[in-house]
Amino acid sequence: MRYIRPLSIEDAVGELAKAVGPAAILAGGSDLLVRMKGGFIEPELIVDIKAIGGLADITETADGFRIGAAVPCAVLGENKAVRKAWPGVVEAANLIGSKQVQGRCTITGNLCNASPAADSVPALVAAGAKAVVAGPSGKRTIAVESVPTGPGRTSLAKGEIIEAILLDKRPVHAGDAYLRFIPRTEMDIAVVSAGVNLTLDDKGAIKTARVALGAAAPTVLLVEEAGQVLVGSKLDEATLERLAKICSGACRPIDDKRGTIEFRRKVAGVLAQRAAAIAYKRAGGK
Amino acid sequence: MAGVAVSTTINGDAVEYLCQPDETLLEVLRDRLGLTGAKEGCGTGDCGACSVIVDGRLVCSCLVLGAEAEGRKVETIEGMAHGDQLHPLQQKFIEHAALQCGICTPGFLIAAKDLLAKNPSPTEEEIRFGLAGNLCRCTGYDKIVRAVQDAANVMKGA
Amino acid sequence: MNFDPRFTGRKFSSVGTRPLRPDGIDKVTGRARYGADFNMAGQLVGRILRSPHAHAVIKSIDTSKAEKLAGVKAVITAKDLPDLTDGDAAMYDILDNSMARKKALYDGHAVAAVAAIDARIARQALKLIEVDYEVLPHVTDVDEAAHHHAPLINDQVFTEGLEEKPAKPSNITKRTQFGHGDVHKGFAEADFVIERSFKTEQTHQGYIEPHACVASVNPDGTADLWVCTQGHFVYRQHCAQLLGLEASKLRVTSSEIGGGFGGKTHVWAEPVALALSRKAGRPVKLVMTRDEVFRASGPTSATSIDVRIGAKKDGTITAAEATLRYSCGPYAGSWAEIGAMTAFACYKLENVKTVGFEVLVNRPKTAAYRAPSAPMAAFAVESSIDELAREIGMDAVDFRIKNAAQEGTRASYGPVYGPIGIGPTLEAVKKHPHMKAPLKANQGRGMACGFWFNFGGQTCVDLNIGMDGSVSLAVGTVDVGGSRASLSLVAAEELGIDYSQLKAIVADTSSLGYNDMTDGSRGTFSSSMATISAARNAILILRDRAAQMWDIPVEDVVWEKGHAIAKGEKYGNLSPLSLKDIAAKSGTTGGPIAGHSELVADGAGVSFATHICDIEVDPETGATRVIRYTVVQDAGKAVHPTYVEGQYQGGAAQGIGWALNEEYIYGKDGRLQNAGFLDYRIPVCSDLPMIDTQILEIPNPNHPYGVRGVGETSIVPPLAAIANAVSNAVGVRMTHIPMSPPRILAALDAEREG
Amino acid sequence: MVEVTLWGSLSTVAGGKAKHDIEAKDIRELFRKLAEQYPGIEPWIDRGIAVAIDGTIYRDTWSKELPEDAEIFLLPRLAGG
Repeated sequence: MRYIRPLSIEDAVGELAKAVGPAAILAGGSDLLVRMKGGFIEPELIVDIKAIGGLADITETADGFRIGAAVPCAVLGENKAVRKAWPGVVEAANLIGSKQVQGRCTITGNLCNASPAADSVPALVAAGAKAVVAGPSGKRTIAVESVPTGPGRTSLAKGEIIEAILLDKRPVHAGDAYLRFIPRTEMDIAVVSAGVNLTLDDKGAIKTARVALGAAAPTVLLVEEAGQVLVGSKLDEATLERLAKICSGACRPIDDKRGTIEFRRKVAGVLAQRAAAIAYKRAGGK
Repeated sequence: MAGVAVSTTINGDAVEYLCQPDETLLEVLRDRLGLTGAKEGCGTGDCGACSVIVDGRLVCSCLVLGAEAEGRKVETIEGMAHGDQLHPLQQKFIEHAALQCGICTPGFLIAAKDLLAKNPSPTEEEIRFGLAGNLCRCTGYDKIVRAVQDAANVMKGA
Repeated sequence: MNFDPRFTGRKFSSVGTRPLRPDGIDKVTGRARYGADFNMAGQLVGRILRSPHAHAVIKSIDTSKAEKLAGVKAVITAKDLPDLTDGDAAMYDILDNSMARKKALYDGHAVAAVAAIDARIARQALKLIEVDYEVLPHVTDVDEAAHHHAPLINDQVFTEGLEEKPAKPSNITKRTQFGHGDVHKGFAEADFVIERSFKTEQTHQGYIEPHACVASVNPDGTADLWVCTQGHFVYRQHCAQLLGLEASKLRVTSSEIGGGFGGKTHVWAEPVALALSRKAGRPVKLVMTRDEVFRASGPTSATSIDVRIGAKKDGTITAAEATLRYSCGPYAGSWAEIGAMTAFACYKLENVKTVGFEVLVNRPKTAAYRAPSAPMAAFAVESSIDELAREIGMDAVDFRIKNAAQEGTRASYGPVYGPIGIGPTLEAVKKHPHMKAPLKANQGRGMACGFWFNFGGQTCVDLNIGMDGSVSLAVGTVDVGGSRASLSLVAAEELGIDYSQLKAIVADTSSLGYNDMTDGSRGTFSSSMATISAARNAILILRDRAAQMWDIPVEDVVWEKGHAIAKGEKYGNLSPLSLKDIAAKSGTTGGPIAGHSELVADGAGVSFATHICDIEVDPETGATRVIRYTVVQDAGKAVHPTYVEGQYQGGAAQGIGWALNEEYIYGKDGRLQNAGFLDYRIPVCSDLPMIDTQILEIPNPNHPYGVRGVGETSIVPPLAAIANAVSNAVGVRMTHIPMSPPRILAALDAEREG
Repeated sequence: MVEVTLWGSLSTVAGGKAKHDIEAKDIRELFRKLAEQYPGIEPWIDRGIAVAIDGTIYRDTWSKELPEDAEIFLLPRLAGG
């Protein structure tokens, strides 16, 4: 087993590409070390990406924000500009684990761990976030929802690293929100969750909407129909009811130690309603 | 398996050690350096008993590799008191009986120290959510929350 | 020793105060040493290989590859722990649980172990051990296991306690029955009868410190064991018997214990560590992972309970009946028996009958968990009592007050009560401001009562007086939550000296006579009795030494407020001698001064509590939140009230966790799905409100200070108190614990759909 | 002579009778005489039986005297947490 701390993304990609045995990327380690402890993965190479220039930075660009892959969620939460523009994404990121885990975990890691219950992912998908992927054949930018392909599986090829997550600049009258259901008040994995991202027109009607559900299917679900039903509305009761129905219907959940199919279906709808109401209010809707 | 040579700072002292690439900081502290104040309650970041502060960030040392401590500043429970002067949190934990078995206490103290550093006047709710990453099975948390509240008051006055 | 344990009603100067605990600084600075904090020179790392099957015959184990791995110093299987139990069935079960002999009986059952120079090699070695299993059908549910078609876990088990020995083996090891009167007659007299069935899932004690020990066995048969335990003397007996060692040559030192709650009352991996050390010829440290703690230690019973209670219109209960089925894991136990004893203990009943069935399942061996078996029975009974009160149209508290047991009542488990606290706790609850606190929409208030026995048992204390007048107190009951502070207070009280003059320690097994373990709420009750006795013995010597110093008859010397006083006018010129004065001269008055005590602390009281809680339910998601919580409990005499409060609060919090979210979840394959703190959800800080406490003091007549045990009872009422609160908040009666959000939401939906 | 009451299950190995009159001065003698009369009780005594004398439970003090008019009740010896 080797532990390396490359200083450039090219070196990191090169090492990963030529690795013979299983290799693991280490940023926050809050998933990786747990999997190593449980004997689920025994990497021969651990590539610590935290020393790579720029990966620990949040930068505000003309197009929005670039959040480096090694930015801990606690640091993201302390960034006022991101918090103001994307409160739903930030609150989702800040729900991952405990304060202790917050000091380490990253949204990129959360995405690449490819758990259907990942907290930040539904919010990122609703936000239309993109991932910048560096690999042996150069860089590409992809929608975050195309990263996870199933529980624990991603579309990333050997040698590829996500180096940053991109969030768009916000228009006026925009808001997002994320809610999850957990049995306790902290420390749990989402039983089911919902992220909603809205923009409003000048009259307060919803102009665009994206709704994503977590822990409701093998990967995070972008429920396009749920977004469509919101467009044009001012979130009246009938719309909310339709939203819940669509979200519950879109779920393809399982029975497991965290919840039942019936529970997840029902609560997915409830959370979508509640998240939509918060996002609407944040966007300035009344 | 090649050992990793690490130079780091622990409780203000320069420390060097050699560790395995997959060895956690908790294992290094406990098994190599004899700093057994941080406890392993779960090894998966779910109990907070191994809490330490690395470069000003509260972390579970079971979720940090020993190799990652290179060039960092690590604070553990062993460095919390100043000489024979207990930290106000330590004093208040004893006064309020905020511990029964005491196994979670080092982790709680480190987490509470980090909480008060970032928020010197927390509400009860902020304390409760701020310490939610630390499990205690003995106290029901009541006396822990009171000890932190009292320590916060003392520290503000100081 | 002539020791009079009767309550004297004395006035206290130290007992009842709240000084700082003697082990506080060690525990806030990280210096206190727990099970895993100790190391020996040349120590190896021990690891255990565990069965991945719920039920399987172990056809063969090939350890040869593991033995050849460089760095491996010993590999053991059941062969290395031969059966020395000599017909002692309970010890055989402990042995088989430590290392499976013929069959693996649950997911996580130990089948082999290694000792290696480091953890990585030990882990690798486990992978090289080849176990050939023949997988058998399994059963994990208590009701399914009790069914006659269920896979048999042990074909030698024929239900005990039946009129005739059954013809066929069964998973039901024992039937027990308690009660008196005639329940048929009682139900015939009832105007209202409530009949309900309940289920509770299996929970774990959830101590934060995993089991850990360091074992060192020498070729001459002497050995040392450093271990976190609730009873190091008991561990010594167990290990000596299982390893064939002489008890007095095995020194067991109890480390600081990071929680036990009943889960550290018998050995698990300790015999394995000793056997590894014996084979390797080196010390072995064995620390369980959290996963192992959940899969292979601890848990309480899962239960299924039927309750029937009848009452007249005026609120008098005429009959009460319960059938209780408790899982024991794969070994016989007496868990339903305790449930059957405690179920109706709070009430004055003319006609009562309880029947318990002990049921084997392919789950870990059931261990005691704080007032073991009582919370589940109380959940069933106290939920039904609330329903009955509602049917009759009586207030829940008044209904209980009307039927509460009192001094002279025949307990449902048999004997007649002495002075007890159930009535006073109910009266205190009735008057408590909590009962008047406003409730909002979707919030409800519930209350419930709980009962638990207290234990006494064998106990030793040594009290040594230093030449400078300081006093050391060596006790043999492990300090699980501040007992060194309370026992120091008791010694200070008896000697009449200041608390700060004392230091209490927990002595190892070679330094003190045998002690039963810290269980059954006995730590402070028993060791305080022995401490009082030891102090009184020391005072006899102190008086004698003072008499020598004064050259007067010892009969003329009395002990008052920490001083020897010469009694009688003729001694008017003799100023009192302090303990310190006498100690300073001890070298020339007969040598060291000490007081010893070896006794059986019998006559423990019984303990009652009543809890109130307010719960808010989110009717759309089934989520619950505890808004307010109050514990009222009888302590007999609170020696250190702060730590008594701590016991009340801690028990309540564990009960809340059990009521709402904690449960063992097994898959269809019989494997445990949630062996970690992530998905075995114990309450976190933000889940709970402040937990208000009220200590009542109804003295135990059989303790000099009136002390009763306080450790366990507080876990008994919460399950029912919360179920009653949920019922009052949203109108659904939850009969399945934990009341997790999916269960509550399903119940609400069923109610809404009519 | 004292009157002793056995709990339900124990009475199944004592001729199905819950109440027994026994000439015994202390707990030790009581156990001995019960075992003489009902050999099936012996394993139960080995496993542990507690004796409630006027409501006070004795688990280990076999020298405890049994007053003539006392209420004596046998109980299983329990496990605690």
